[in-house]
Amino acid sequence: MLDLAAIRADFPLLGERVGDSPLVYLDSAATSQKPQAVIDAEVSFLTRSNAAVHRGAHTLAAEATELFEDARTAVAGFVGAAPEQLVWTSGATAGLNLVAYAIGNATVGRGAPASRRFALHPGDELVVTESEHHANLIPWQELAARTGAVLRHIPVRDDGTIDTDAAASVISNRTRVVAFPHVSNVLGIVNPVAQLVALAREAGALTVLDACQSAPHLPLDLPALDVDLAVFSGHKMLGPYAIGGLYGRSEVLEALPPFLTGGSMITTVTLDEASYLPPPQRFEAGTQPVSQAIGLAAAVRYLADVDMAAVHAHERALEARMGEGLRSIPGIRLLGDAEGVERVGLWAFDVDGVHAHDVGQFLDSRGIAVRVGHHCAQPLHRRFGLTASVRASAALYNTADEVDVFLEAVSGVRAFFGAGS
Amino acid sequence: MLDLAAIRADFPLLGERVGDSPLVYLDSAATSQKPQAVIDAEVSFLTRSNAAVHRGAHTLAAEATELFEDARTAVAGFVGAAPEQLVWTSGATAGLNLVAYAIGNATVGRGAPASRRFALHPGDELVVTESEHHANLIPWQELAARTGAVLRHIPVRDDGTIDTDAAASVISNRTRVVAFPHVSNVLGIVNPVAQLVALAREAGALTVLDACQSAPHLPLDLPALDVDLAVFSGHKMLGPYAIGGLYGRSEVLEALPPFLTGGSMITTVTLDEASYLPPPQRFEAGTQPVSQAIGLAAAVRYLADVDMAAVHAHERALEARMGEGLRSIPGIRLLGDAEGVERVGLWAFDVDGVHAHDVGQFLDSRGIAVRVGHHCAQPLHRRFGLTASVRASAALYNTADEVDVFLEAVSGVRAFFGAGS
Amino acid sequence: MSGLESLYQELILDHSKRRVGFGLADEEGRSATSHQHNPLCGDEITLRLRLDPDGETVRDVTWEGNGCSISQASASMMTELVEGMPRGEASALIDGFREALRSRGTIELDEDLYLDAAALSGVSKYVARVKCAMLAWVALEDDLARA
Amino acid sequence: MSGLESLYQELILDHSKRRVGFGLADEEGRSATSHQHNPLCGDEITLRLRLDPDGETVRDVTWEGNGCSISQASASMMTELVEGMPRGEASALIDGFREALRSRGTIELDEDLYLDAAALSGVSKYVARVKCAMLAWVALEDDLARA
Ligand SMILES: Cc1ncc(COP(=O)(O)O)c(C=O)c1O
Ligand SMILES: Cc1ncc(COP(=O)(O)O)c(C=O)c1O
Repeated sequence: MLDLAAIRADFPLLGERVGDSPLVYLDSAATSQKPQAVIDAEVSFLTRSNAAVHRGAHTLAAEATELFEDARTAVAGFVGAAPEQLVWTSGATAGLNLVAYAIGNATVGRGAPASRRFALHPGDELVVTESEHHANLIPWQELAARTGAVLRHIPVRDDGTIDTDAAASVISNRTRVVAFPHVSNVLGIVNPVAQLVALAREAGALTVLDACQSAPHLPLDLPALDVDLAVFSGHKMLGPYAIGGLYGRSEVLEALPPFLTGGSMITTVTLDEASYLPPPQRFEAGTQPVSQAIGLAAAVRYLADVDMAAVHAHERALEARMGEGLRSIPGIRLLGDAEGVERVGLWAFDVDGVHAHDVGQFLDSRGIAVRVGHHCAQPLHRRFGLTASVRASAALYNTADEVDVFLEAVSGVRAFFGAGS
Repeated sequence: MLDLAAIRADFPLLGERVGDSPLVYLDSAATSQKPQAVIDAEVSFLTRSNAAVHRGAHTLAAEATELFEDARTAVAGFVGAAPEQLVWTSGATAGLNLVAYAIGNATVGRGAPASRRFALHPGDELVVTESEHHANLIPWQELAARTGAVLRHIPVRDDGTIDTDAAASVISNRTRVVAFPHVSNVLGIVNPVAQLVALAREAGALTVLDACQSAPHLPLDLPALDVDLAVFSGHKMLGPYAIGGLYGRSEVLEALPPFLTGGSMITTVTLDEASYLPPPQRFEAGTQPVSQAIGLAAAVRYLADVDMAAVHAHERALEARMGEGLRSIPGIRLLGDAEGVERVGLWAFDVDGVHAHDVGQFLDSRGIAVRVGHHCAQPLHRRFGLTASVRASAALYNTADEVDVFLEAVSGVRAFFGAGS
Repeated sequence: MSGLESLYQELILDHSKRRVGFGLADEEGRSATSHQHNPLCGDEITLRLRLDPDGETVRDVTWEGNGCSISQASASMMTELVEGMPRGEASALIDGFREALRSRGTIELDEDLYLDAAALSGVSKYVARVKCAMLAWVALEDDLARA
Repeated sequence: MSGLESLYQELILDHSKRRVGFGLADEEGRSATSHQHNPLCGDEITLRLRLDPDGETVRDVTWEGNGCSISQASASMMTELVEGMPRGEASALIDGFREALRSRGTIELDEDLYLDAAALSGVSKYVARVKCAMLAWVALEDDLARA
């Protein structure tokens, strides 16, 4: 059991009011709130230790470098990885683009001889799922368009689960990459990673996991999941904006050509060519998000102190309460209401006869912050016959009472807008 | 005249000590220190207004979006631009990679029909200078390698000025891009932008300005400089890490294909393809550096309040004092000691018989933080027969007394290491 | 009147259901069609009209699309308002509407000029919803420019 | 002794000028050559040695390169130290050296074992300089692995 009063006291923003109502923040899948410890870690760095890392010889720079590399160890450890398996990025979107562009670069012959294994050839296929966030879809569309590879997708069943039967036929020996979300940001279902990884491995394809919506919500051990690459975003897991992580199996990172180029990722540079450092530095061109890395380290330490298994259990309880409540309100249709699956604490739904925007506005007038729209997952919404939905998403700091306030409000929506009357 | 006592009081870190000595921070060209106002702006956002921007309909999200877009207007205004001409990036390195990759994408047929003008063809040339920071060199090397274009360079004269005579013959009608620094981070000389732009225009080439070392130090009006594109980094101009700006002439940004792809930069997305928003959103995939944008806006407001002309005058006085002092110390060789040029407040130098690292260590023992090494400009160092130099770089918060402490220390270096004895 | 009720006035909820002009007329004989889309929420509208042979009077505005009640009501109110109106007057109303909607609650729409659509004044306090209310008006503006 | 003087002891400054073994011997008859480079500062060293015909004793270490006084002194001291030493013993010294240098001042090098190189203990407090002191030792380790 979490000590919610103590936890909530750590998050200054949760005490805000919206008009006359206390804020009920149910938009953590978009971005989470930050505990004071994260803010303090950044401020303390900026006011006491700030200096360029990996480049200076002076005392301040040496201290800053140490804090920065300690942060890497902490964040890598949080996802079960070794420090040299963690590349800093500006977020999950940047991480997925990094992988797609690096493969593109290998395809045109860049990188060391070991990079050849990533090169795409005519007829090669890239596979995603129908439930993708645009961040794990468009970079692959563009890679396909640049290289002539074919983009295919694994369909989602009516209940929101990934159609693993179809996956077995979509993934073939032409497949070179299988990219998929650990948890979709619309459906909340924990996808069957092991099954998809097994299919990809058999096909000899690279696996890329979008762990944006799992990293903040459940114990994560990326090496144990046996994926080749994975991404997550700091701002969704109590950390700062503008930082994220790309995890890679060492063997994969070592062979991957660079993406962004510039300072601090090179060994020798002439006017004509450059040679590159090993990972993770090879992928970290230019000044890094230093204070943000330190802030993210504080975030994962906070999460680990609370204990991720407890966080997951708490959020599951909230999710169950929310799902049950929503099912009992007439005119509500839940997206991805599969039975017997593991979930994180989010539900997206449609209100019969009331547009998602209006639902959101109605809830906002009661202080309840949810997200409305396509949540950067247009294909998935289209698959369910919608252009928009309402999404309520919880984090460790939400309470059962907040869920009840939310359910109470939702139950008044259709009457207010005169739907179904 | 700046009120230095008041300014210094705004920067908490400047009060730190290194061992027994007060810190003398002369490494602002690597990264600047941040005034309390910048830290406060970020903290206030995170503790009171934090929410996902451009995506939420709730009150908090609407407030956050407004603060975020106000920040864009402020930062764009600081460099003379309109808000829609400013793209957020994670820094200058990311901005330069954006441009190089977008041109690469145009070359393989991505983007709207208007993008074709950027496509590179066999025999096309890209031009940089010999004084480039690796961030404005390697992305062009890689673009050349990917597309078959040829990378050429404009040499630097012995006195550190760009050889504009040579430029006139290097830039030809085969030239498609001319990328150069407004101010080199090693030489400190303000380069003749108008002359280079005129040559590039005549050749029909795109101009890309690296304004990293000018934006923090002198009044900057990018449209008046008439460059097509320009980049700068927040952390070098009193702002947060992990944010920077890409300025573009509207016509150029509108025609440029996207680089990073993902959420918030699209109109319609199907599983097979996506259509893209106009600039600046087209180039801003995924969750943006929201609190950092707000912090950077606070930084440029701070700079504008102090007044950039006054900042420049102050730093010129420091630079002159430093240059004069260094010239009078036996065994010191200044890099880029051209006469009659405009400069920012930095000097890189070599100490005869003492390695740069040892000089840096010696200065550090007296609390003086300088940078030693190749400063991400290996080709330029090689051109001067060096592998490393010592660089002292000032910002608005440095004092003449600090320069004197620095000079006094430098004058003791060779004796300590027994050089020239 | 609470914030929510001032935003969603009876009149607005009513129009969002009545949807005057809903159902796109056949293209034949129409002067212009405009498709507008709000990429942030996926709302869209297609709006079609005819100008009198003299090219000066707005006739037979019809539309189709989906979106929130604000966007639907706004399209409905606007359709009712501009029927039979000289195009110059319609253009002036569009400008005034945009100005009021962007005013953050400082400009009220004149009921004598805007009829039912004046009820949309309250939207201007909700920055995130301004685009919803504007969608149909932007489509009309586009139609007038094309016609 | 100030921090600076404990880092740059007489012995170190002296070795950085004497540079024992400086000047790379001809490749002929040598067992191995290693080139090491510190990308952060551009320092580099090329170190060459010969093993006795039995392959067990280090002989004729020579080197070339440039770098700070710490790196030059370290190469010089090491060269002096390992001349004629059984390879196993040299390897053990390299391991001990690395451990001490990474100890942040908690492990002192034993003067009886490391001779002049023991003066480099102080470098371990300066994290940014540890690589400078290690460069030659890494080259030696590499040579021994290749030889
Ligand atoms: C002239 C110049 N260009 C580019 C850069 C790269 O900036 P950043 O590392 O912030 O991306 C720097 C700073 O390191 C610089 O001084
Ligand atoms: C599943 C998923 N993938 C990717 C992203 C993109 O993350 P970011 O916007 O932080 O780059 C998000 C969040 O928006 C997400 O929920």
